[in-house]
Amino acid sequence: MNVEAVKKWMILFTEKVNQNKAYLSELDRAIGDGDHGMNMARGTTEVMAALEAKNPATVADVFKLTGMTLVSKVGGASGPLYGSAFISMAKEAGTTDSLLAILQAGLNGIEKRGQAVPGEKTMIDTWQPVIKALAAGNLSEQTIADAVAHTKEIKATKGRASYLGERSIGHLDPGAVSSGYLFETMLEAGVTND
Amino acid sequence: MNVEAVKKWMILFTEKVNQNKAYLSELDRAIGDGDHGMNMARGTTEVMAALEAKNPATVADVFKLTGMTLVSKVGGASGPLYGSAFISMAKEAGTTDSLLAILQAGLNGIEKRGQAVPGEKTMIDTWQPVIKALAAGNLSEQTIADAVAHTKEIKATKGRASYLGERSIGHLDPGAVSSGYLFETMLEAGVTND
Amino acid sequence: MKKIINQPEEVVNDMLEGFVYAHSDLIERIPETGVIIRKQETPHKVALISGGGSGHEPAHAGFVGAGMLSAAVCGPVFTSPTPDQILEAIQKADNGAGVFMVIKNYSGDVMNFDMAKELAEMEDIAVDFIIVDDDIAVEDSTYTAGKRGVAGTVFVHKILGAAAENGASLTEIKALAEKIVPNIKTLGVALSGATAPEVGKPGFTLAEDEIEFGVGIHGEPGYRREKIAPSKALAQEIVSKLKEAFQFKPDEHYGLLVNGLGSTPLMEQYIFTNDVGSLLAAEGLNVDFKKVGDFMTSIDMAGLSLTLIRLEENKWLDYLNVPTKTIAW
Amino acid sequence: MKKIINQPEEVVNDMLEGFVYAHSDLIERIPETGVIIRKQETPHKVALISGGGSGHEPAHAGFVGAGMLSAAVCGPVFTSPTPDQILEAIQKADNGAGVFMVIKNYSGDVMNFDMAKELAEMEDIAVDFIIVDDDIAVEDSTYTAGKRGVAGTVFVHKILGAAAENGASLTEIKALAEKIVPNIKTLGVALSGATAPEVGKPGFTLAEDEIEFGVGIHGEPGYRREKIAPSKALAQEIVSKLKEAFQFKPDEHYGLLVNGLGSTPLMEQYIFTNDVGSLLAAEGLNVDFKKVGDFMTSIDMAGLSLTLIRLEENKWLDYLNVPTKTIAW
Ligand SMILES: Nc1ncnc2c1ncn2[C@@H]1O[C@H](COP(=O)(O)OP(=O)(O)O)[C@@H](O)[C@H]1O
Ligand SMILES: Nc1ncnc2c1ncn2[C@@H]1O[C@H](COP(=O)(O)OP(=O)(O)O)[C@@H](O)[C@H]1O
Ligand SMILES: [Mg+2]
Ligand SMILES: [Mg+2]
Ligand SMILES: [Mg+2]
Ligand SMILES: [Mg+2]
Repeated sequence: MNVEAVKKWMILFTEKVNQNKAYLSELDRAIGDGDHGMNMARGTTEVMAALEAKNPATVADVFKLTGMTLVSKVGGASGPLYGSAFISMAKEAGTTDSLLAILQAGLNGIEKRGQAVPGEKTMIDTWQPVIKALAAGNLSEQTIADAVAHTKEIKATKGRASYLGERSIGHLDPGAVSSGYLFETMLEAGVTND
Repeated sequence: MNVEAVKKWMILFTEKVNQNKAYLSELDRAIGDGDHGMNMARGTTEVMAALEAKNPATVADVFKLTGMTLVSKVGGASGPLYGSAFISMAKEAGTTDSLLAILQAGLNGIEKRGQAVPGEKTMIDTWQPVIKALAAGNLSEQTIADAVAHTKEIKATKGRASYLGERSIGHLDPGAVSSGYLFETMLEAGVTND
Repeated sequence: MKKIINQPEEVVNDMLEGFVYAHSDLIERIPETGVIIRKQETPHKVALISGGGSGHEPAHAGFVGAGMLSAAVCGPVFTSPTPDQILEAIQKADNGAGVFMVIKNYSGDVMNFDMAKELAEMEDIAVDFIIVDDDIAVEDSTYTAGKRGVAGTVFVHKILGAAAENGASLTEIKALAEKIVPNIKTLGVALSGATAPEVGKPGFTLAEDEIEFGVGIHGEPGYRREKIAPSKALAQEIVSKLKEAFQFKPDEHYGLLVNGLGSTPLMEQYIFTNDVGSLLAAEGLNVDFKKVGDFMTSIDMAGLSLTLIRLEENKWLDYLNVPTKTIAW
Repeated sequence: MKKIINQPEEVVNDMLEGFVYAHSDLIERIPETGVIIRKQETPHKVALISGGGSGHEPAHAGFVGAGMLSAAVCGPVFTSPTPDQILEAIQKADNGAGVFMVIKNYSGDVMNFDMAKELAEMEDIAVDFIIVDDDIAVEDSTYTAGKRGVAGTVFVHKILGAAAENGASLTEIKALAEKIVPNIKTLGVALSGATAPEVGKPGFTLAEDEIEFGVGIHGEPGYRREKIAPSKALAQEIVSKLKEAFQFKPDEHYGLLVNGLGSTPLMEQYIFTNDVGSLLAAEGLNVDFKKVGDFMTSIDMAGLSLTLIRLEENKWLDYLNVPTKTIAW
């Protein structure tokens, strides 16, 4: 995996999050507490600053710095979750170059931290189908968009949205949407399995 | 002076105050704290109950019971003022039968209690012209109405309305209006100087 | 009007019942009255009483207890209590050393407490009083009702309460009161009017972007309406008016009270306190005592007031600092 | 949005600065963090820490002091603090006897405190914790995030704080925590939504005649919206739900906390308390401890919550009653 592509990925992700900050918060206002855009924008902006300041040399180091920064700057639920994902990805990137294995490690990190499984209307419902498609060799913007859109139909059982019960149905999950940005920009940046 | 006429006066005054409770409070909301109607209605209703329960035999006793009841049931500024008026009137009624002397004693009680003089936009600006007209032998509904209406033009320098300064001009003084009711019902009840 | 109440005419009674239920360890209610009195009175000390209309909670009942008030007389909402109620408080609170009344400068309060004093004196109870007029929003003049009594009254309760607990005589308390009151000044800003339950609508209304400086605690109007500004700017306006009134001199010693008017969250009160602190520091003043929270409210009014007390004597600071056994200090 | 603030992004920092300015005798801020820590820590005792998003003032910083918390970690408004901030609090508060964390049951809080615990353990600091989930508005089930942690958390701070001050070990505090938390239950009712300064509009809106039962302290939705009803009826609904949850038995002993959510005046809180008191008396319960006021708010939300704790042991009541040196208890 190319370290420059990975850095570009982080830059594009930050841009995408910041462009959609208000939208992400609006989604969170509907079924959470309205801060997901603010949280992610604050965190990714700090990631940019950290990457520029430290200019890490390896893919593992980029992921590690990203993960540590997100953990210490985001807070809320998404901070430890995205943070754990990237820290797990860093560990995996130390021993393999496989994007699939790295993303799977990230998902494991999220699941371990949040004690959630697919189908609970969380960011996991973006990560899991994306990894499945990547494994099957058919990951595309469309598969990502489909996964994100599907969270509308799910009833939340984890995170703040779970307090809404049935009323959470019909709304996109904000974390699933921000995770959609993560994978879209991964494709844009040309970070691929080979 | 006839004790039955005086009792009738108190009944008519109570009725008038209760009919105009909302109006008096509305006047007070504009330049005070919006409770003059409530205060006077509470007080006069208690006066009615006290007069019925104790059925005082003399004019002095009617005034005394009225004054004591107002003092202990109204509160605010108007309670001690109306209370002092009636208590002073009771004292005077013990020694004279002259309505003029009795009302003048009432006004003195108000002035002493409130440390106010005519022209400060208070109930005094009803009492003083009424007494003057009574002395001159030309007290009528019209002279009462004129006195009350005139408070619109005065700038308040006593009571809550004084905090408004210039902005108090253009509003009737609630206490002057309720005192207007007092003298209108005095005429209606046939309480006269002779 | 959206309020957690039952009958609007019963709010004061219901509230006092709840108050007594919650704090029966410290206070009790004289039956059939609006008087809240402390359970254990220190013997042979001057009794300190205060009161006024209700709607200023925790004032005044929240300050009844060792080191502050002996009793509080709670009138109807925004309406002075009657002399007979005040007399009850005087009679029950008196320990033989006399009763001192702290009265806020409102025509109604002044007249009712004054009548109660006359009644008490007829029963040979020694009664003296002070009239608190800390609100600098209102011009003082012999031709007006004078400045109003607002949040600074709480400092008067605290200092005189400590002195009384300390054994000061009625004459000494009167002398102390006359010294401290001219050194206490307050100015407030409202973001919304207060709604008295029986009235059912706010005493005044402000637009969504409007504030009013100098309002009283019963919805009396202030001296200026303007667009909402940042906390720093509000602090600037209020501190500059207090500066003028006190004629600040560097190195003077002050105490401050940031007082929420009822529905303003602590978050805002502390932000404002921070801005006030910077301004007072820039004036070279020593702020030796600070208090932040809801002390003298105006039902559900949004906004706050700033009170400063110039600490001319060290003793006053000691009196402010000595612990109390009250619900709300 | 009409608020006394400066930059919306700076509210937490400005507020903490004001807090430290006002209470420098009791607490200090660890520089560059959101951690408020007590100045004089009792040596060799277990350090008790808590925290979460800001916007719940006086929680949690107002409960830092002798007899309650050692430190409070204040995150952004309604957003859990990060593990590094919590770690700072753990490191500074630890006296060698270990650190106990009181965590409200929100996914974010649980995860961030959990990560901090992992980090602290890497530094050989003994850390344990309890998750408070007192809000009975939310159904508990292994398939959900579970009940939320709300105002009842303040009882946990008080009881564990008193035990820690008393010299209880980390293991003893953990055991005590596990006993009390299932005996603490809360239910709230909102009259309006809360407006977080950076969001600029209320988390939800209610019509002029509408209320919502069971809301959380971050604007999480409740279980029912209905027309505003008298205080008695609100008390009836809430007490009946608590009755069901506790399965009240006559002669049991309880403590109660009526908690204002931010902009509800004390007048309403005491009226409600009075109604609750009558209902609990009718159930034949002994209410041995009562507290009324703003303890765990939701910025400027109007409404209140009722917390009950079943006092299974006398010791718990003693712990509730022992005095503290804190700003807000
Ligand atoms: N237990 C969990 N497992 C996985 N994802 C979760 C979990 N809890 C919450 N999330 C995700 O976090 C998102 C909310 O993040 P954010 O709004 O930043 O935090 P908070 O809920 O603390 O305000 C949700 O949309 C969801 O995707
Ligand atoms: N010092 C005073 N002398 C005479 N009348 C006064 C004085 N102060 C107030 N008033 C009268 O009292 C009226 C207000 O009474 P009310 O609203 O019942 O009491 P409060 O002002 O305490 O709410 C005023 O309209 C005025 O007529
Ligand atoms: Mg959120
Ligand atoms: Mg009035
Ligand atoms: Mg009044
Ligand atoms: Mg959040």
